[in-house]
Amino acid sequence: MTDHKPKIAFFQCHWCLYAPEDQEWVDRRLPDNIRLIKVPCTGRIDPLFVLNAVQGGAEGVVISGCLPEKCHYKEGNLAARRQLQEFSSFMDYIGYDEARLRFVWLDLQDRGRIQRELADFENQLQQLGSAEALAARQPLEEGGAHE
Amino acid sequence: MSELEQKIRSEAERLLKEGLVDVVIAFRKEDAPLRPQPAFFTHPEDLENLTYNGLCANNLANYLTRYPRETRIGMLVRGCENRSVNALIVEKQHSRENLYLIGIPCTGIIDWRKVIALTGEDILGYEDTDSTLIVRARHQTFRLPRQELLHPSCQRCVHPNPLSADILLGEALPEGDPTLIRARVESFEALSREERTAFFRQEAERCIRCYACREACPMCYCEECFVDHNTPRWTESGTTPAGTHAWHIIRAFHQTGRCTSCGACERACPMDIQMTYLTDKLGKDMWDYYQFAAGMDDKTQPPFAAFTMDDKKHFQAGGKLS
Amino acid sequence: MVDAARQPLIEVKAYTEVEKVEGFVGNFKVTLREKAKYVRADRCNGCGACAKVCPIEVPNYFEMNLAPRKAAYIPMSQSVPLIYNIDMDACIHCYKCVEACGPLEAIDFSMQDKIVEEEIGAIVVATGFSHFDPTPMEEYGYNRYPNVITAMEMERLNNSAGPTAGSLIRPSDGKKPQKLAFINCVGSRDKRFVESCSNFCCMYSIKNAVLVKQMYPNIDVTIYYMDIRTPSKGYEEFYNRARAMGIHFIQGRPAMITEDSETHNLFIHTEDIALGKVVEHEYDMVMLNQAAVPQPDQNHMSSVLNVAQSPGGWFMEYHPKLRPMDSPTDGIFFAGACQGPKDIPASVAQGSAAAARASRVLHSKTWQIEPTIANVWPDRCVSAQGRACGICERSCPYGAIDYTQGKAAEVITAKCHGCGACVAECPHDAITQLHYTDAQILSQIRTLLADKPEKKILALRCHWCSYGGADLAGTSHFEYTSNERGIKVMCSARMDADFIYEAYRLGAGAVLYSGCHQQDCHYITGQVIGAKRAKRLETIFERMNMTPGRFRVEWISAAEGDKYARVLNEMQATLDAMPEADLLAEIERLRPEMAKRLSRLPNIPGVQRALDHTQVVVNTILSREGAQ
Amino acid sequence: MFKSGLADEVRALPGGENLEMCYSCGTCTSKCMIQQKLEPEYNPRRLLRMVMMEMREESFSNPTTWLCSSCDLCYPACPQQIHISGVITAVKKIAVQNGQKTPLHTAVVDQQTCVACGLCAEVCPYEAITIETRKLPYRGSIPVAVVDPGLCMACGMCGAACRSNSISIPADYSDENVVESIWKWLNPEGAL
Repeated sequence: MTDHKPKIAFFQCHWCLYAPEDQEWVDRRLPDNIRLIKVPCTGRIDPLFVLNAVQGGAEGVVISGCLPEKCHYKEGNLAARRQLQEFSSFMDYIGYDEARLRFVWLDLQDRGRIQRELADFENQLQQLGSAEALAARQPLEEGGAHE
Repeated sequence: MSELEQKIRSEAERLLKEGLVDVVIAFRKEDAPLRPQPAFFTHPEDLENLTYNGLCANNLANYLTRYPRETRIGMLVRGCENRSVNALIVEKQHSRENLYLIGIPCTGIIDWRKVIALTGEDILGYEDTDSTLIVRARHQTFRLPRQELLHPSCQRCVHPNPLSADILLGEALPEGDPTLIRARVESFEALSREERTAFFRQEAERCIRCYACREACPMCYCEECFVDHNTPRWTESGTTPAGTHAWHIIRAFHQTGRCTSCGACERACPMDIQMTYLTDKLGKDMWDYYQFAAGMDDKTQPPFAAFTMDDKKHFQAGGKLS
Repeated sequence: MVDAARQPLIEVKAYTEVEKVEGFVGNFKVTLREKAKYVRADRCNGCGACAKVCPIEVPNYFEMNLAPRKAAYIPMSQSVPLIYNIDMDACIHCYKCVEACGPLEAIDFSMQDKIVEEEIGAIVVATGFSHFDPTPMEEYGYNRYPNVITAMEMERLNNSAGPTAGSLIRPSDGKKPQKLAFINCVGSRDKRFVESCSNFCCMYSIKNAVLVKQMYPNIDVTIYYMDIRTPSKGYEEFYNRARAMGIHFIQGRPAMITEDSETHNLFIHTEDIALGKVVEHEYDMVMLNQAAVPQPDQNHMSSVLNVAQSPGGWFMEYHPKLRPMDSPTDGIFFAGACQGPKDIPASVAQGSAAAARASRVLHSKTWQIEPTIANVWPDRCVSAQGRACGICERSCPYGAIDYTQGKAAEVITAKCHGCGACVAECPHDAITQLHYTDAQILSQIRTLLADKPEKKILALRCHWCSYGGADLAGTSHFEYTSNERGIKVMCSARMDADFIYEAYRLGAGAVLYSGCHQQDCHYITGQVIGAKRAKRLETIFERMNMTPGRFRVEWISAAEGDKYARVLNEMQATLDAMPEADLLAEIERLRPEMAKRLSRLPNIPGVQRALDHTQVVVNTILSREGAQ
Repeated sequence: MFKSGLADEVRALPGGENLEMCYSCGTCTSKCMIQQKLEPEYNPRRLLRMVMMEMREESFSNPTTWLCSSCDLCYPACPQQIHISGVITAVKKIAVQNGQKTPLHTAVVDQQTCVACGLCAEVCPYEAITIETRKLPYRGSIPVAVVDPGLCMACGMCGAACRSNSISIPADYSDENVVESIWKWLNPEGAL
């Protein structure tokens, strides 16, 4: 195992963390290698968001949402589950390991679980090594041209 | 002129003369050999140019979205085209009442590239019969076995007959073998992760971003494609690896539950890039999880338009749901 | 209890189940199953030597499974009589206990359950209550979080004879809790589980809080409540004392408990109603004050004793205010929480009252009952002619009718309460009821509808509820139509279909069929019988195409005077909305139909004579000035 | 008899029937996510009380009326089995009828690129989207998706489902903002 801290894009549904401590930790004390991207609902996550994160260089993507039957927007996470699960299985089909996409469905009473999930996922990514299936996007220079 | 061609022509003539439709979408005789072209007949007298044979490669449903929804359209439909039309009706792109579908059981589309590979480019004429394609080249006449010349998508075709045509010209054909299309996906799935990545990269990175696949696809009718979007810029627009990867992934993914496996994208591709292995995988998933196949009727919404609590039965098994 | 057992006239039968109760007041025949204890009561001296040597340990139910007990055991240390018992489900037949018992030879593995029959004069039921299991309330995590306990578990943890010898510890790590919360109304006042208030839990949680606080003044105790209900002598003062001691009270029903998975501390999430803010507090241990629920075998007991159950499953009393300790069956009385949640003073009061009521039975040579009993005309009963019927027996809520095919049905007078269900149900008009005979009621109907019947609304009311409702409407000065004409019967079960046909035959404008709400029925299931018949009639009249609203079925309690007035006014409005010619035409159209259904009426003994006599009255009415 | 007031209006609407059954235990408020994470003033218990007390204007302008997303976490917990979101939806309906506007950034359709495939209308949990014919500059009279701001709760499902990126929610969670927040982290030097 290496000491490399993999970059993780962490999409969090606005509502899934019930305990104030957990939300506080996610908002302010996330390690540098994890980026929090808040969305109103997992149903808001366009597969293109995930692809952008992956091609931008994130080595793993975590999507945390409410339990399927307890969606804040009635059934947003059900739609997300269909679309994003199919997307991840499709990415796996073309060689991008679906172990790099993790869904965490949090119950109201899952106090302190998100920290464990993220640590576990980081561990998993370290074991997987670096991701090479997809080409990374090149940043634009000032003014919009490619380097 | 074949008997079938004659039937199509007289049906089209009847539709136009009786004023039942404003336009008939079909094929006309080619300017270049082996390449009959889509044509839009508005006057009965134009119909003498109408043609139909196994080399008519376009999916005519593609042109449905180019007309306003009020236009009454007569359209030549084969099995896949009929399913594409159904899928478009589900997506409210035209109403069924304004469509008159002239159905033809399809014996498969001949891949002109395969023909040219055997005959060379100097072709004077050809004749498409039941089992053979007779090609008259400058120096030689070729009698080619038809089945081997079919486009791969057509060799795997499951539903060659139109499902909801207003009139069916010719005898219905037996249904195809559904395991062929699955076998292709499964054999790709069976490859190692590295082999799959290598194949995908090899195919995608040849892309020249001409978007011929998009233009040929009946389901790609967006006013503005995500690749052309500026705010935000979803992906690189040049022929960089990252850009071509994103294009092929999302183009296919946007077809989930909508692609009817007609293969028009591959036939249109100037770089001969394989694409149906992507869309077929999505189609197979939709069937396995939701018993949904695109275009089988013009009412059922595709799986992404609905969702149930039971979905997890399919998904949580993978172990990545925690 | 020990005193009671010492009384020469009291026999305590422990470990005994009631299998069957037959007979009637003063003459019950009760079948008992004396379960085998495998220890002979006449030899055991309660020394406990058997339990000491017994190698088997099973969870102790009395200690809420917080401690073990042996397979040879007494249920609790204060058991009366003090006789050991061997749990055969757990016993491995090592016979160590036999050895330990030695010369007493009290242990007898050959014992078997004994069935005994006893002659009993009166029965007092005191089967108590049980506790709601909060496991289904996921939000509180009982059985999932180790430090969430129930009130009964708290009771044992806090008891000096309990499994911890009275030291309060929390289950997850055995440490003494520093912050303790009690949640009231767990399962009670909750339509999802137990709708009613469990009566004593407010006081109960205050008591527990006070006990804890007295023992460990440094513990922080908080009680979460929706309302504090302390409506008895000295209770409010006790509540005040608890507040003075520094016990916190937070008004607000906690929505959820979450747990820190490492420390097993609990977070209670609630809205503090007084602040209007959501607060979250951390506690070491949380006690859930569960609802009181009927015993799990209450349904079974209710069928054994033939007593009804109120909504919620408790045994139903004869009258909630006037006879709260009597069952509807004479000679059976209730004491304590089997009849509804009660605290100790109320249970003791009811127990004493029940004992006094029971002793009335025991001291009487004869027993007076209400005179409105049913009687069978044996010559009219088809069973006497050998036909199978038994409708009367099936309709009787009290099991007071003895039916054997081939013999005329017989009413066991001592069991009959006079609801009249059998009288109305008998298809051959072979049963009559004292004071409410068909002849009497039909004469009343005929008289009331003598003049301008199409303008009248005939109201059939049951004695206990809708008659009271009509009464209340009058005493409260609720205005309602003066065209109402009321007839009282004992129960809606007595409202024979013939009465209603006769009313319409005579040309009544409308008929009201009213009685108690189902749960209030004075005659156990009389209302159910009446309601079934009303439903049948509604269908019949619908098929006859009668204008809707001319026949109306309403359940009106004695407290619903306003409803009685409203219903009558609505019926009047229905009649007013109908052109008179239409109404008269409809009455004429339906008259032959009604008459057809009444063809057998004159054959009922006494009816023809009574109606002939009534005609005199009717003629008198009609000869008055202004009459038709 | 009382004059028919707000409470009666609410009770007359489907979902609002059980309004008066509330005995203010506060379970709904403490179970509510919105109260916890978005708006401390959010309080269904108090809104129900306000409606019962005929506080019309206060009820209409109360954040509770507008922010409830009908997630129904409170409903299974309510000991009186009041369908609280049903009551709030009824209040909201009356408020909309009285000309109140939602404070949410509701979904916006790009009418120039919308192809009216209807997927957004299918996935919308609030049935806030309909396909209607509109006369548009450059495109003539064609069907496009139309959002009812009185029903939309700004969850953004429509945006994720739309293939042509023609519908999205504005402000914080717009496509641009989400993607930019990914980019800024991945490549702080240049944009992607």
